Amino acid sequence: MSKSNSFRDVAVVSVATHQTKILSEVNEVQLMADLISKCRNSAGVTQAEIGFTCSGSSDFLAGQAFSFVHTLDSVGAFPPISESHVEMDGAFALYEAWVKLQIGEVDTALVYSYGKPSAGSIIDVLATQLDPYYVSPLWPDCFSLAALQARLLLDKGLITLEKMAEISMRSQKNGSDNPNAVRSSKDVSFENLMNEPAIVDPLRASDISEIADGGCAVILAAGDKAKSFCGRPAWIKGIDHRVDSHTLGARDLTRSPSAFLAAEKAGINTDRLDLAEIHGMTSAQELILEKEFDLNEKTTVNLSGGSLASDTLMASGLIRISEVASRIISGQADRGLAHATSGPCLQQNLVCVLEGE
Amino acid sequence: MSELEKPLRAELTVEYPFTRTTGTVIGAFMTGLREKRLFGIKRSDGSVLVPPLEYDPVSSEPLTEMVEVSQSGVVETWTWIDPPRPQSPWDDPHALALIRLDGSDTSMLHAVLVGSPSEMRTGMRVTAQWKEERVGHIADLEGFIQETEEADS
Amino acid sequence: MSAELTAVLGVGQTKYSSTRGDVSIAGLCREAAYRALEDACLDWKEIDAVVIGKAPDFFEGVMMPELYLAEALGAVGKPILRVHTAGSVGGSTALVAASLIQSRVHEKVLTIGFEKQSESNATWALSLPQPFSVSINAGAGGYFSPIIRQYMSRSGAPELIGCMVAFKDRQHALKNPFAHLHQNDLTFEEVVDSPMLWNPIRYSETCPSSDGACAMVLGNEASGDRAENQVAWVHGTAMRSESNNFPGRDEVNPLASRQCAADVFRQAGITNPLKEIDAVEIYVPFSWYEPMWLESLGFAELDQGWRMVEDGTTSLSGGELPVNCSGGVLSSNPIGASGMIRFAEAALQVRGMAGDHQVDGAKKSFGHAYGGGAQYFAMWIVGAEKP
Amino acid sequence: MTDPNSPPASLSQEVEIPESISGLEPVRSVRSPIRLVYDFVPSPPVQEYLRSYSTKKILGHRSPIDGAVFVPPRGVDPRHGVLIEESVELSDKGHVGNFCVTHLPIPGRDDLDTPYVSAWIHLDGASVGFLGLVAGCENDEVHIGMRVQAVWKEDEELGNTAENILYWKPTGEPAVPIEKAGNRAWGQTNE
Repeated sequence: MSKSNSFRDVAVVSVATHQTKILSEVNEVQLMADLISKCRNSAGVTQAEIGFTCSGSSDFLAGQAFSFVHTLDSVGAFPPISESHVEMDGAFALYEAWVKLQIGEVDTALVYSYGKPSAGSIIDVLATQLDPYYVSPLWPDCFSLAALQARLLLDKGLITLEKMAEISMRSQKNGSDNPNAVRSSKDVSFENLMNEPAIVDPLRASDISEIADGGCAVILAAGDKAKSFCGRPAWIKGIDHRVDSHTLGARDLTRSPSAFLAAEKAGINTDRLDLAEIHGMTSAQELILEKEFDLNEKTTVNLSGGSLASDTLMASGLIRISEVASRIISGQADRGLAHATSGPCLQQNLVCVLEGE
Repeated sequence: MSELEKPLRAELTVEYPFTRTTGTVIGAFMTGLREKRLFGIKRSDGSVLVPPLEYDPVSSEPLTEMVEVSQSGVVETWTWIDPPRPQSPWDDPHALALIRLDGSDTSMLHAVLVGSPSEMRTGMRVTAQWKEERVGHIADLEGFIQETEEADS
Repeated sequence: MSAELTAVLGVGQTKYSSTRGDVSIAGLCREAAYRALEDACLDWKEIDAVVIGKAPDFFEGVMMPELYLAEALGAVGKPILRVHTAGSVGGSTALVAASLIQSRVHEKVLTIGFEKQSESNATWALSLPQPFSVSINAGAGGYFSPIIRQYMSRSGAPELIGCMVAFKDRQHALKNPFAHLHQNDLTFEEVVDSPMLWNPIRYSETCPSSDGACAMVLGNEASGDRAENQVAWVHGTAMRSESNNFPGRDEVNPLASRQCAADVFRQAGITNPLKEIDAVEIYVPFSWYEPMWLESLGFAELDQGWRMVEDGTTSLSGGELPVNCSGGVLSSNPIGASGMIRFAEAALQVRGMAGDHQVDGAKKSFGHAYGGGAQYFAMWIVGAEKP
Repeated sequence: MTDPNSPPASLSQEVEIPESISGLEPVRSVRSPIRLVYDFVPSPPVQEYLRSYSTKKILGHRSPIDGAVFVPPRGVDPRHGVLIEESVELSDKGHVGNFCVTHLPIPGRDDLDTPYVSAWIHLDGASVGFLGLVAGCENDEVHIGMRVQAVWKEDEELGNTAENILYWKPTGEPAVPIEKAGNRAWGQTNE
């Protein structure tokens, strides 16, 4: 987003999230109907009062073409709604809704996304995301690609196995306060983490994200509308996303230039950042991101446990936003950064800066 | 759980025999593989991109000057694959690596065929090993093997 | 606060055909993107963001292909969004791109829709049999044929109206060098005699399966003012969706379609669409959808749309409201691009750049796409003058 | 006007193919098959619906908002986005809301002789239609509003599947008037 422009005040006013190892009691449609209802009820709005709806999901993940058409049932789309869908993480659906609110014709938006990776093999599914001529036919899995990245960082001395274990420990400890965390532990020990064998060399099981089913719904509102829905809205002070080259061999995998650029454009200002929810597939990726965002000790990172504790493909990024927003809404924090990523080795990144009043 | 309460479930298989047309640049690289040759393409600053794309991976400008590169190079980073994914070209555990071929300024993803991770190290020199039957596919390259002393000299 | 005026600065299309065997997926997209950039007299550096749309990823077997295509489309270091709203996606994609300008977030945006259906088989990709469900519905034709039957019964339209639409659109396609189907010797009798697939839908009344891409460069008011070529100004944009198969649903004339049309005409200040719109590009994958949408959109009275087909109103040869002068979806159907082609062709008409299929002096035109079970709608109105 | 068959100016420079392969038949395409396996588990209401077929029962889902009955159960009312928990048993009789005479074979159904009639069956007590095969009469006798009844498999062949219904056959009862047939009927009776 361009700094020369002044943007309309838009805030997250309500969030609802659910993650679990395997979603079995309900399907995605029922899960989202429940989360969307909770979200609307907590803001006190009906679907008729919502000016724009946008969702994110993946046909490949669901194993069904046009899978999002079924999930429209969960919104209750009659009378008809003004609506769009991105085949991206819900964080990007939130970006589209934020853009729509900037036009000024509508004041309220519903955003949601979901994923049920337990239904298939996420590592085979994600292999189809790679260059279809040179890379995808080799079926490299997402964690192996992240392992190539981690080894580069280790070999260059940019991170250590100890630093990675500290990130994993942070995730497991923080996750123990988060009902949506699938992998968490209050008393995880550093020594145990260090002693784990590498499962995708050099990554240990605790270094890679814990795959979970789930979904997230968020309501955005502009200006006075936001204040009427919520005592302390989480205002979006900046939001931006950028992409890097897909060609892994032509990129410096120790960096994520698109994450850096998105943070700069979103105006993160690390001197006034209480918390950050960052989205990485591995502990090593979290370390890359902390460096790209230049986070310091003032900022508490991944209080939820982050995606290492519960990673729901297509929703993890939106969940990072909801985690920051809910802590601002509750008064627990004043200003936070939420981050979403997509693609191999942190190829695409979105940064959203949220602030209470 | 009784049989009656057990949830109904079924395997859903999504299967397609994709045939991808390559265009000139990717087609030439694949033709090279069939002929046991490796090609890259020159970027505007003279550096060489392997495998070649029709466009610059940063500026998006078209690239047209293809050049042959060495079949040997250096492992820039690696991980260990065990077991290989069912659809991958490999049946045995192997390393997956980014390999920078001599004459190339970027690296390509492929396998290094060694018996155990203890035989792998960043910076090791490797050389291409070809399949007998080649059709013009990225897996015509069986993988890379450790370069022998003779090849070094 | 009002929306920033938005202009179509450039349009680019590929030749549509059953197999574009000469290009990669990236090559196909770049052909359309470069044509749009060249039409807009811009290069990659001047583009702020990219919005890409396509139908199910299963068509090409590349999940979220915007990631692989980022550098092919000049997006490195920039924002790229990927839209998927079923068959309406090409239209929705253009509207998301327009929203980036209207909101003043960006000044110049490249938008592109594509499909390379030849990489697999469309019927498979669309009809993955789901476990535990009775598989008896053959593709989109099987879904839409009952709805067409209901329209015929409701309106009392003569049986051959669908064939007239198909014949007209194939004639129009002969004037569009980009169109997939160029059936020079096709006769009306051949359309009528073509095999029945999903009664009442004949083979010749269905769309082909195509490879292709369509791109546009959209810009803000200042870039529209500076453009060397004539631009098209956006007068209205609207999207609507409704659920499927619920009690009381009018499948022939869905409320989402009517409300979407009412919204876009209101924005453009149009009260009599038939008189005020000069050219129409609507999404007609099965011929009967031309009269059905003409009614739903308000170009015709209810149950009377077929009369406009019968009396030649919708023909480029002297009709009052030429519909699908490009040949429409019935002549070219790269699914993910099909909606954007409608939007782009509408822009070409008011720019006076539609070549042999130009409607003389077109000042305002209408672009339309729909998808799902006639559930997803995207529409825009563009004009030669600023709104 | 642009020539669709020549590349845009920016792409007009030809690729230089290295001499060592320039005379050879170039590779023009690559095959890259994809096979993904998913574990498909229907939602609990659909589980209940499928199981009920084994006792020749058809279950619907009644909306708490206005009593509209959906079949098969969707777990939610798609108009309002509210969860539905109440199941109701429906008749195995109904009418043809609409239909399609298909002349094409469809993948995985070699048993179907073309042309065949697929129809939206509106069960008595249901507020929406669901798909079924109509047989037991000539294809051209099928019409909107025609009354039909399920023809079930033999008892010993019944399973937890909607395929227990072989097809829908005409009952010979007077047809439902066209304006009362199909999904549209709901709006008329409730307005």
